[in-house]
Amino acid sequence: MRLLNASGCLDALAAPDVARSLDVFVTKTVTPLPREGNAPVRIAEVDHGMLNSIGLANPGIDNFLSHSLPRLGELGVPIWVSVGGFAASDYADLCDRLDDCQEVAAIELNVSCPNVDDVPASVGGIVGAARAATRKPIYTKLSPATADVAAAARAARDAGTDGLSLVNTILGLALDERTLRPTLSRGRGGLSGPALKPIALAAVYACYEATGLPIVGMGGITSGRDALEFVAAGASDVALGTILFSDPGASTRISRELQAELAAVPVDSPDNAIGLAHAAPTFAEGVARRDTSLPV
Amino acid sequence: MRLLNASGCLDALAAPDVARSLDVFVTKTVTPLPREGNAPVRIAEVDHGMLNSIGLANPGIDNFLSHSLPRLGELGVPIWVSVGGFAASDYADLCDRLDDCQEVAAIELNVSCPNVDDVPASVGGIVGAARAATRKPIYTKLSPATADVAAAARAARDAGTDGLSLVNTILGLALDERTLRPTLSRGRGGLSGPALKPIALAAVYACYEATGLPIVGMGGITSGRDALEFVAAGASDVALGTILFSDPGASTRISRELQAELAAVPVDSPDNAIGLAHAAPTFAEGVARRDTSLPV
Amino acid sequence: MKRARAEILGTEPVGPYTLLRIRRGGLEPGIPGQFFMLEAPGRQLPRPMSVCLAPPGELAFLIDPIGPGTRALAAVERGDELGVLGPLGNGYDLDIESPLLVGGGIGVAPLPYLSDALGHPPALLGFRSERHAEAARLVHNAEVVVEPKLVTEPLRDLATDCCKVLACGPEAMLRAVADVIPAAQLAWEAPMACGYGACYGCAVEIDGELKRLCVEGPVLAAEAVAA
Amino acid sequence: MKRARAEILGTEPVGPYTLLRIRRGGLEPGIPGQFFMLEAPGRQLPRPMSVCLAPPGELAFLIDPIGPGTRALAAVERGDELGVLGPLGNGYDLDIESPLLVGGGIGVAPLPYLSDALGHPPALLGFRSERHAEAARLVHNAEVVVEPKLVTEPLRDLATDCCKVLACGPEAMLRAVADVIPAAQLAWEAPMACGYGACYGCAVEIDGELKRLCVEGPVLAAEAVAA
Ligand SMILES: Cc1cc2nc3c(=O)[nH]c(=O)nc-3n(C[C@H](O)[C@H](O)[C@H](O)COP(=O)(O)OP(=O)(O)OC[C@H]3O[C@@H](n4cnc5c(N)ncnc54)[C@H](O)[C@@H]3O)c2cc1C
Ligand SMILES: Cc1cc2nc3c(=O)[nH]c(=O)nc-3n(C[C@H](O)[C@H](O)[C@H](O)COP(=O)(O)OP(=O)(O)OC[C@H]3O[C@@H](n4cnc5c(N)ncnc54)[C@H](O)[C@@H]3O)c2cc1C
Ligand SMILES: Cc1cc2nc3c(=O)[nH]c(=O)nc-3n(C[C@H](O)[C@H](O)[C@H](O)COP(=O)(O)O)c2cc1C
Ligand SMILES: Cc1cc2nc3c(=O)[nH]c(=O)nc-3n(C[C@H](O)[C@H](O)[C@H](O)COP(=O)(O)O)c2cc1C
Ligand code: FES
Ligand code: FES
Repeated sequence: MRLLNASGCLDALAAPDVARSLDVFVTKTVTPLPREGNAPVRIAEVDHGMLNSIGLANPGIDNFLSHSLPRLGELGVPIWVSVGGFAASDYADLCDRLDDCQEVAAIELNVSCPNVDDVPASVGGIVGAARAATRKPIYTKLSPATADVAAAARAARDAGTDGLSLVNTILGLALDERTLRPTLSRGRGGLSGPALKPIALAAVYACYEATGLPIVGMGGITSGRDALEFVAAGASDVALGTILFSDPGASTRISRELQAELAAVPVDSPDNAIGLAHAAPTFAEGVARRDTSLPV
Repeated sequence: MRLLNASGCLDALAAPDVARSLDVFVTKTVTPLPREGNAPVRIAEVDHGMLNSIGLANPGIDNFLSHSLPRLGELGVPIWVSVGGFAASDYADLCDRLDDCQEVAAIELNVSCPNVDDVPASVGGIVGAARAATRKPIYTKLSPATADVAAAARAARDAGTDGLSLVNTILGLALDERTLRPTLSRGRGGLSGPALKPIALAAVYACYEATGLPIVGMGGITSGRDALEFVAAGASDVALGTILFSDPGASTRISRELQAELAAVPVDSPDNAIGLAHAAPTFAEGVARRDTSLPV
Repeated sequence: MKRARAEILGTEPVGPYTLLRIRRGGLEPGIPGQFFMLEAPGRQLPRPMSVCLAPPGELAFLIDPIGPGTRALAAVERGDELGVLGPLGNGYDLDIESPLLVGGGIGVAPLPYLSDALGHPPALLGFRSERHAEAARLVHNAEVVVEPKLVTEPLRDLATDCCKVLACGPEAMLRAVADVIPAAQLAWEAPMACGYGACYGCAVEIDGELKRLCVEGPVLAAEAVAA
Repeated sequence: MKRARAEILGTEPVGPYTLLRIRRGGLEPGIPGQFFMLEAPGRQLPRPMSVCLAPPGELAFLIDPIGPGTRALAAVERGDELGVLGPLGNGYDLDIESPLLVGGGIGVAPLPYLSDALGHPPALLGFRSERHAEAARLVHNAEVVVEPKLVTEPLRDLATDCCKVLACGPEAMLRAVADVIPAAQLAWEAPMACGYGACYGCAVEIDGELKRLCVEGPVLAAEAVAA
């Protein structure tokens, strides 16, 4: 099990030490052209999480390749590049540009950003186009804002994705304490943090069952216990997002906490806990100590 | 603005006093045939809400009409009947059966229960069939688990719904503290409570903008401030769900708190706060006291 | 049912359990076997707890801290206030001759109040360990067995049809009691979100159908529950 | 930048504001105008706060309780611990002649530390009310104006190019200062989730492009900000 940052939640060049504390650094989503992102205000706190409407602010693939990537390569941490576009061909072009870069360990397809108006084409179409353009491992990042996330996961698998990143944010709204108008200039924004956790966990659980693909689990992880639950639900790796804003040292703390949690399960390594939530009842009952008294 | 219970969160026959504390009582969803619901365990607490996988346990329309409805009629509270099925024709039949019942003030179409396997047909098809079957006011209850809830709202409006109920639960997962297996027998269940609030608020905001229809807002409302935010986002009425489990007296408390909140806005009645979040900036700035120092 | 904010008069350890005492105020203690929903500080949902003791002006609950809710309840402090709702559900039928109380583990919780109501009839209590067995001191006239010994062994000899059994405990024990004494009254558990019939979360199979335990029970006739 | 859990040494009211003092421990106070991200107890995100004073072994922050985060910070108690991260961003350029400090409202926050660093140069402070003006006592050698009078009036006479202006305050004031003194150094605000360049939430228009205030600022040359 590896500990990653969630895309858009860490700039390795602004905070190299934080990036080095991770097993993999994932870039903010890179698009074909530079984007300033949405107008401020573009973050807001809510009671059990936060909203963002950054809108894929990024230098564009050209500047990324010429300026950012070489410096990222010097970090000594495997680099995953998150890419986003508005048509399958955008994704294909981006993957094609990245295919020869030896600094790039894998590509994450962000087909799920809630903060851009043009919704990208079908997941299958995008993944297929990307698959044809690169031999790098592809992780497809899905949105939980769908009636059947497992269907999207199957489409991605059938089109050739190597893994899934689950989940992206889901649209939420916050109103200003005094004006009652949306805090974010754009109105709605993507909800992340603890409020998202049960939804993310459900997506990981369903997609693991539906595809058996490797999954990077994320969504409201703040503790080793949270990380363990994502692994048990089916994640082979986990990513930290919002928690990094309040605790840049979260990865070290969470790995430590995870070890303690594993001892209690008891399982010797995180990898042996992958999919535990799907284990045969017999095993689980073995783990459970005391019989509850539900007459069923 | 009226205060309702959220469907499935109150049994007026088991707790008549609580029902009488509301402006409208909404029944648990009634289906064509009786349903036992899903096997226990079917509720679980999560950090900022709860999950349920009740699965539309209900006596079926025949028993409902013969036994429940007459007794509900004696409560002295307007009755909304929530109906659910698995095909447009089910909804049409249910609406047809209810059309002559003078105890029934309105019908809520639950097209969004996450706890039944057969997903109902298209929203437009269901609403159209229901519309043809009854002259009663129809409120269509939508799920937030979609990339574009406003599109579903438009479809419902175009098919003739009189209003919208927003939102139903969204699938979540909880793992048992010790066994790491799903707490619910069914695995995933519908997330409700505070964690759902920003998502619900966003759905109300988007659907108000898209349709201008009357909206019953719900999702994590626990205080008068929460109720005010739903109204500002565009709800003309609000419903209480999960909060009723821990506080059966919530409606009285929340109405009191709402009055205090209105005085602060300042707005004289809840109805004058409907859609305030969409008001022209000028107005909102008028409400805002102090200029912040964002250089944009 | 009545809802109140009740002052906490104190907590004391009883073996691994915690006895939580609150000011009764205007609350009725109800019939033994009935329960209250207690606010679990910091949690979303209240937790069902049987009335354990009802001395004048007080209500007491015996809590087994097994998870977030019960741990939060065991950690409350004297002087704090707690939202409570009750009494709820159906208690034991007390109109019986020569009762015998049977409890297992935290299932002992409703028995002290039940014993007082019945004039301290004989009781048979089973526990997982000597430490858990400390809770037996709350029940007059009790015979105690500790695992590996089970209450069902002495029960076989004692309770033919000489006496009426009123029991509370883990599922396995209740099922065993039901086998030996079909006429027993058994208090069951289920996860509960509301305790007053609103959520349908507490469904259990009763007389062959899923019904709400908080409405039909928690005390049920042994025959009512499928074997 | 360094992260630590710092002990709270105390809080005291300063007019409507709260002065929060923490143990410095291994933290660097940084350059005046730099800021720290302070954990806001019970909230999801930390809040950016300018270093107000840096006496030996301490760091002090002046807090205007305007919302959930600042209210939570103003309510912390002596002995509590707080997660803090910093110093962050770019402070004022101190290598200047005859400085003049200008502050408006809570914008006074960074000026006491800045004044100490510059040997107590003259300062011009504007406040909404006499009560808010109590904060002026934290800054040596300060002239105070209270609304309806605005700092920009005396500023016109005082600061031709006789002196270099270092300012902090609400947007309207900063823009007015920029008009009068294009060479001024201005400390701006933006909502910040991380404070160290990770979230891109603090974007403001700098030299015609949206850039991260926590990385490029918070202190910027007046020319850098679009009129
Ligand atoms: C009518 C009624 C009356 C009750 N009276 C009492 C009472 O007087 N005293 C009392 O202590 N409890 C009583 N209970 C049980 C009590 O309500 C539950 O134990 C409590 O709700 C659990 O909440 P929790 O958040 O602490 O644990 P949960 O999070 O609900 O469960 C925590 C963990 O404990 C495990 N678990 C579940 N049940 C048990 C168990 N029985 N033993 C060990 N682990 C278990 C679960 O697998 C889970 O991992 C009663 C229940 C009912 C329905
Ligand atoms: C680099 C930097 C340094 C800062 N230094 C300080 C400092 O030393 N002391 C200090 O008190 N603050 C300082 N601030 C501002 C402070 O960080 C914010 O006020 C704080 O984050 C607000 O959080 P909140 O949750 O309390 O309020 P929020 O929930 O963020 O806002 C609460 C309400 O206040 C309103 N609001 C927004 N800004 C203002 C305002 N300026 N006045 C009144 N209402 C407003 C909003 O409309 C909202 O309704 C600094 C900001 C930055 C970027
Ligand atoms: C400020 C911010 C910016 C984000 N930017 C991106 C992005 O550029 N691309 C992407 O795929 N996800 C982005 N996300 C989503 C996160 O990668 C992650 O999926 C989500 O935040 C859930 O994880 P968390 O709850 O741990 O934050 C962003 C999230 C936040 C909070
Ligand atoms: C236990 C439970 C049962 C529910 N049953 C129904 C139902 O039968 N029909 C329906 O439309 N919604 C049902 N819901 C959803 C609620 O009506 C409501 O949409 C949701 O809980 C969000 O509101 P809340 O956060 O205030 O609970 C149920 C919710 C809960 C918690
Ligand atoms: S606990 Fe809610 S219906 Fe029984
Ligand atoms: S506050 Fe996060 S990038 Fe500036």
